Amino acid sequence: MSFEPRILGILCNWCSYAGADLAGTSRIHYPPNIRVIRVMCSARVDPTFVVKALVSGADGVLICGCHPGDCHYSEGNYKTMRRIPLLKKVLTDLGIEDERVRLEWISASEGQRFADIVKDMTERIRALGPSRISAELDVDPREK
Amino acid sequence: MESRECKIGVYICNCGTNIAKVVDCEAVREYISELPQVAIARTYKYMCSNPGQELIIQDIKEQGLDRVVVAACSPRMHERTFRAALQTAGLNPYMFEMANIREQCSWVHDDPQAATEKAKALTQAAVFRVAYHEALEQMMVDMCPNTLVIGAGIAGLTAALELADAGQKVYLLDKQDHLGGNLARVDLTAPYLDSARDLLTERITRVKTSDNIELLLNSRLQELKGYVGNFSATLVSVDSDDTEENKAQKIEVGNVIVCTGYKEFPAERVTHFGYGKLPNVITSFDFEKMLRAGRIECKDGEIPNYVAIIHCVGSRSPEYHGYCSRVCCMTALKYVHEIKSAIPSCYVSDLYIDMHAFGKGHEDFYRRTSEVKTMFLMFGKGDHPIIRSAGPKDDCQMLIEVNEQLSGEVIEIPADLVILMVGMEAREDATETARLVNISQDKDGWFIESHPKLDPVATTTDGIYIAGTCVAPKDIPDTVAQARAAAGRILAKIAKGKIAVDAIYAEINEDSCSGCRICNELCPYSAIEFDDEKKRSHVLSVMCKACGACVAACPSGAIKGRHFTDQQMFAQIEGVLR
Amino acid sequence: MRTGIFFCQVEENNRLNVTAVAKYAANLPNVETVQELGIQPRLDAKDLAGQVHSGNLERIVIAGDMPGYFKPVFTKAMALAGHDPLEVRLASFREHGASGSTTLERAKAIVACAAFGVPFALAVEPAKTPVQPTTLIIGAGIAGIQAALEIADAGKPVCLVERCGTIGGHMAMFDKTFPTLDCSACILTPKMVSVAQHEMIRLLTNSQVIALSGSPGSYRVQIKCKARMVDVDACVACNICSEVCPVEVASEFDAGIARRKAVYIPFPQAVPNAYLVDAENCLYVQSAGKKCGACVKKCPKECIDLTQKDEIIEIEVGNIIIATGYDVLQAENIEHYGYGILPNVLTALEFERLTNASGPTGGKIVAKSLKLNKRTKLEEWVFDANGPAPKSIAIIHCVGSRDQNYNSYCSRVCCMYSLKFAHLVKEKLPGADCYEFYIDMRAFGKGYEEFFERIKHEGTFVIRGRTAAISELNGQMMVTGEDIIQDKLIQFPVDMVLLAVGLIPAHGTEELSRMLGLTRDEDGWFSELNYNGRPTDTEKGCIYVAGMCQSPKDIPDAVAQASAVAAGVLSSISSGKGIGHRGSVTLSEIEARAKNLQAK
Amino acid sequence: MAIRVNPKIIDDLEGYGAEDVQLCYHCGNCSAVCPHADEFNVFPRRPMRYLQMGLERKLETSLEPWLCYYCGQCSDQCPRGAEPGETMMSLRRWLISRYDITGIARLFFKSTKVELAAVIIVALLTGIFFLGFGLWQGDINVYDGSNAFLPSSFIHNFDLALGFLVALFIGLSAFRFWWFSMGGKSAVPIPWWLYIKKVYLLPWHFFTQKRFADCEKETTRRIYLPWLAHLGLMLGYVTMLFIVMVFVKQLQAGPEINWSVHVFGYLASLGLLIGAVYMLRGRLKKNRTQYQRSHGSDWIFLVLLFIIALTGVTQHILHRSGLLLAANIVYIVHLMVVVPWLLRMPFTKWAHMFLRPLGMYFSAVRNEALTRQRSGIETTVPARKVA
Repeated sequence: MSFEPRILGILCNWCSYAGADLAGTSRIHYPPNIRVIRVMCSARVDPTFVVKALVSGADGVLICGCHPGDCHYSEGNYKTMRRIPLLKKVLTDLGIEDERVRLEWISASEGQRFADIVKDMTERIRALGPSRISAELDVDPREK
Repeated sequence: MESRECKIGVYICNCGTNIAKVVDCEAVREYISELPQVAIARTYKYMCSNPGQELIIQDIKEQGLDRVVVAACSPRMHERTFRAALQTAGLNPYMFEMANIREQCSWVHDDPQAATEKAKALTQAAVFRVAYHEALEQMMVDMCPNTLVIGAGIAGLTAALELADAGQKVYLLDKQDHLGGNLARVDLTAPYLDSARDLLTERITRVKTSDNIELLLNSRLQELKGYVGNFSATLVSVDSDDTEENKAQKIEVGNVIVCTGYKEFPAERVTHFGYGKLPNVITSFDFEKMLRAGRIECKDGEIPNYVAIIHCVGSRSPEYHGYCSRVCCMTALKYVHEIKSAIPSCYVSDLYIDMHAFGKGHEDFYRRTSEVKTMFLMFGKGDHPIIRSAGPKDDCQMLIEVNEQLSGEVIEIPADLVILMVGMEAREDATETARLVNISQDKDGWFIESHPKLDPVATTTDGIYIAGTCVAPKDIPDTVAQARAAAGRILAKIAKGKIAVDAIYAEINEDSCSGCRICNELCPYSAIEFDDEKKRSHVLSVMCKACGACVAACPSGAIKGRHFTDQQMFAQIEGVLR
Repeated sequence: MRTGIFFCQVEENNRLNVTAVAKYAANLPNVETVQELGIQPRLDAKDLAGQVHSGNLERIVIAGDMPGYFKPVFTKAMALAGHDPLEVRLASFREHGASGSTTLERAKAIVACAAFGVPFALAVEPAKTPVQPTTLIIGAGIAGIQAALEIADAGKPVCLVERCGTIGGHMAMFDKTFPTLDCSACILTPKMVSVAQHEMIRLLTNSQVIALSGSPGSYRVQIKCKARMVDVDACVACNICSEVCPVEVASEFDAGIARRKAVYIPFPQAVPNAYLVDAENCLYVQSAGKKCGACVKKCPKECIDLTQKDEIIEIEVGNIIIATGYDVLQAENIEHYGYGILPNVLTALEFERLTNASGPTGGKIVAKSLKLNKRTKLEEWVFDANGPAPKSIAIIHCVGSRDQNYNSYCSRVCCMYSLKFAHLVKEKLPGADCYEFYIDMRAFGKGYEEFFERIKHEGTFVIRGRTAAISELNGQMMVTGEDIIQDKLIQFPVDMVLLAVGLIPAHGTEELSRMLGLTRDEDGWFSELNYNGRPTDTEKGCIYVAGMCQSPKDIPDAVAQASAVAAGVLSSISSGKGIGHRGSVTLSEIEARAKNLQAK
Repeated sequence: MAIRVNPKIIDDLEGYGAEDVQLCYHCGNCSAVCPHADEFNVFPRRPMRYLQMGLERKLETSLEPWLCYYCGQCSDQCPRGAEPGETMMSLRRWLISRYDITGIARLFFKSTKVELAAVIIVALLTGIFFLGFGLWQGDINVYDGSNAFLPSSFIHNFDLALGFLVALFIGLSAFRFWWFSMGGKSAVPIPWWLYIKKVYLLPWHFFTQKRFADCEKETTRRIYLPWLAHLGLMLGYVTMLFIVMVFVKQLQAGPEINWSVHVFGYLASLGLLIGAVYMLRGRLKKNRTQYQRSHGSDWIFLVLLFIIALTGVTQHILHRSGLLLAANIVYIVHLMVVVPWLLRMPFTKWAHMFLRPLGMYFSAVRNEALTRQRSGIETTVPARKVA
């Protein structure tokens, strides 16, 4: 069986989660490799969430928030914008590929964009292969 | 992860065939039912239907479930429905979690096996998460029905009257010794040339005779403490300084409306207009004075033959203010009519950049102005006309040189009197006001609304409202609408009597807090206060909007985002990836 | 005070017998002289000063539809005569609504108040009446939604009536909103959901108000709820019915650039989130049950009932808010822009849907291409996501606005949305040329001017000058216009033309105004009670106007008005007293009150 | 050097019929719809702008008013009712009075009453003169030959003298026209041979009025009637003028019909009558944009022309029918109209017959000069100009 990456999506409630819902109501198909959890604002995304995900077997983490300027909480996404690159820097230093963590802006009307991003990310991670962390820790949800 | 003692009921919706067509709901049920804390797992055709909800209620009552998971459509659609069902069954509504296996699973995937696996993971995540849910209660906070209105211009008067007419107590504060603000300096209003005086007199008479309005003239706000519903304001006389405690007056209010208005752009800043040097170059407010006195004349008492009006003085300019002041175009057109009425033989030229005649009746008014043969001249943005004194041979006092855009010629305009349409700018004390009531200003000094479109009169500080020209330049109808809107917001709150504080907010554990104050600056709602004595921060739950920015940022992990705790999130992550 | 009353008109007004008013005015106390000066009189300040002097007039009243036009000359005359120039009072028939059946009496009252030196609005306050707690809101666009939520959040019942199958109005159709470019759906849909879930809001979509009776504070309203034929509560919006429906018509929500079925949901996030049947196009309904009915059979929840009949309900309400919004001008009326003939001439709303991420092309900006319609076997111009991207786009402002041949007024939002279009074009098609043809760039709001500057920096050409014509030359569209600043006549090829069409009152506005007894201005928008002071009230007690239906305005202004109206409603409910019809106050009452106020 | 605006000009132009020009808010629609506006002559908006600002010098030098045949498309589409077509018409009136050195044109245009009074006085003087002259030297019952009441040789000489006078004033106006627009301080240096190269345009425009036909080009419905009527009227007039100036003897000789001359006379009369009736009817019914507003001078022009044609034809018929006394009386009436008509030629609307082709000729010369001057320079307009 070919490698099927597991990707965690952390989506903000107001724009991105609604955008993902729109992809659903518009029946826009994308790979099932993404699993989404919801936060109120992308600013709630604690770097430890990402680490936790990687340790728990995720091959990639996609964080989505409102477009800059659109934040429901005025400027939460600007904080995310600063925080995630820093995190990525640390992760790269730890040997985790840059592409495994991705930050995107998706509005409530961008169902197609969400699907496209998921497709693209799945392909990239598939090409990258399984995350070293999950391999080393030997976690696999399929074998419990 | 440690397991917690709980009895979770899981309900998987088929949504007709919407979910069941792709996701093997039965397989999901089987998988989930084996999880340790799951007491019961069922599938049903339509969970959102009444029988579906009844099923949950019955199970809670009969099986003693203490937590519920529904795997169905998007929580944005039915989370509220199921929470209500829990409440009906006597369970705290927050002991609930939804898994979105329709919009984000069955509708977007076509491989049944992969979709089923994903549905399992999503449902499992919800189960893991819900195990850590806590019963949350909505808090109700008392609210003082009194309102403080700062600024007694047309906005303040309107807001105060709206509240007072509804029977609420209002404190109307103004630094000046009279009511009316900037509008009191205006004679007629555009575009219908109605009397500004009548408009103000009506409001002022009603304000003065209202039993519910307490006027505080010659006074200013010295301090505002507290939070929405429970503010304590200290007011002092304008001429007292901060040390004179004895003159201070303390009032209790639930809400504050800031309508401090604008001040006119100081024309002397634009040197090439010669304002202050050339005697017959005046500002629009100087001209209003002439109009009220019935004396449109030059300094030497001569009746002007040529009047020139220059738009956008201080506005739409890279050097001064980039924004448009919104009312000057119409005011200028108003002046044209007024000049033509008083001095029919006078030639009026009007120098503009773009004619902003956008409101009701405005375009028609502009056309009327053309009918009386106004010479409209267009100059480019950033390309100012230059005024100089005329020579002895000229039949006029001044000459204005301008690169006219519609003809493409550099021309000279004769003028005996030049009116500068000075724009609006934020008051000097706006920064001080913003600091006192804890709201922010944009780069031009205007107060920032909570949301520029859908919440134009609220601010990010609960209980503080803004209206009129302190938010941005606007004309009278728009100001009046905003003032009433702000009053309406407050009336809605008063009608409820209490302020409901959402059960989801952030909390700081004082023991873990290091007092680093990182969170203080981060909060867009200024909901985090720092206690100087304890050297600890704490969240004013009333003001918190639960975005969680502080939770993620706290280096000591001292902040807990209720309903989005680290534990809950970790459990969910683990569940979704397992 | 010795008073002189002068009647002057700017334009002829045949509805009012000025002489009768003048006769009445002559009998008012302290009135020294009454003069009818006619239309556009030539007034000389010195002559008037002489009259002031000889009559020793201490106060002057100018009466007319727009007396302000003559005020400065009278003020000057007072000053010349050495009298108080502030004692020139205006008796404006237009401002205080002397029109309709009560014209004459109202005009007399207005003059009387001015002669007494009392603002008319103070003297005319109608008696307060007890108010029913429920509020009726007609129209569920952003203004209606905002007002509904605000009133409902205060715990007061609201009945929200909407003509379409969903709430949201025009704002739901937009992609981005100027100047912040935030996504329209992101900010609107949460509000729509709140409306649907609010326990104090009774939502009646697909419904229309058909009759009104009663008095302020206690109106009886008849509402026709058109048969939706789909059970709103049961429908799970699964789309199976729509898949089998054989009928295809232009989608209103997509401004006609995409097609929908006869059983449809206006858009995925519609509220209520349920399908509805368009009876006019449904084969089953039209054939009286002889044909089709496929959806009924297919619906897994059995919630479609094509035999459902319209229903008329009657409710009692205290206050009524009108928020019926606008329509756009029919662009095909303006021949020289070739709309309806040239395929790639689009109206603003069409482009709004084209560029919308949830639109037919998923937000891709493409030109129409010829496609074979399998059903009709004819080639049709349609938008196809794989269609050609336009290389140059012209945006024409003031289409049907500021033009006495169409609408003489400015539609207020077109400049800004046109600039927004330019931004979207530049964002999505970086290589494309974009031209804005404008007359005056009306960027007046907060952040608007800065937005204009930004668009210029993005490389959009702004050309002052209106395009006169769009033509086709060998299959290539050409725009012709004058570039006024450059002093050039220009004619160049473009692939797409966007018409910033002007706004007109929503259809049915006239009917509604008649039903409610409200006046409209000459352009058809609802008249407010007082332009400056009461921009959201009307002559009728407890009836308010909010948003576009009063005149064109942008979202923040519409929202502010909606909140303002909510304030009026809440104020009346919480004090238990609503304001009655202004027309119910008699002349003698006004006179008496004015006298009384003057004495104070 | 900045040009001084003159707010008073717009008041002055009002007398010439430019009543609504102040309403223009410069959307540029008119110039864009005008079939004759081109790269070098952007109008009607620009002349309207000069007029609003009172830039007299700019107006004096402009040729644009002469390029306009007043098809009315600009006025139809004007969003503000500023009547660009009427403004161009008024500018032509104003320009005629500017070119005229005597100041008579200005008097006439400003006051229809003055013009009418002048016409009546001249008509009466003419009547008295010819009646006295005829009675003194001939027999009122004789139409031609010796002892004729009004001998054709005398009329011929009289015509020539009158023609000379008219030509003198027209020539003066034409010279001033050239001086304002092409010579003098004109910014465009024009090589002399360009005048020769383009001279063919003078007769071309004069005799065909081709550009009037072009007016209709871009409208959906092509209607050439206004052009045909205008052309018919003008050709009839010119032919008649020519016959009267050169062949008056043959014209007056009779009673047999001299077809070689008379056939032209008949055709010309027909052209005049039909053209005049068409236009009078149009102005009365206001059935086209250009007939919406009629200046006093327009009425005098058409009515006099109609009377001239009518009396001319009547006189001819009477002469051929042998009613010689009546013919002579009508002849006097005819002359009473013709003389003031001819005398006022250089000072009224009539002058446009020469000035318009001249303007078009000048414009072509100037355009070519400008093209030569500009060639090789890239234009800075964002849009690509399509030839």
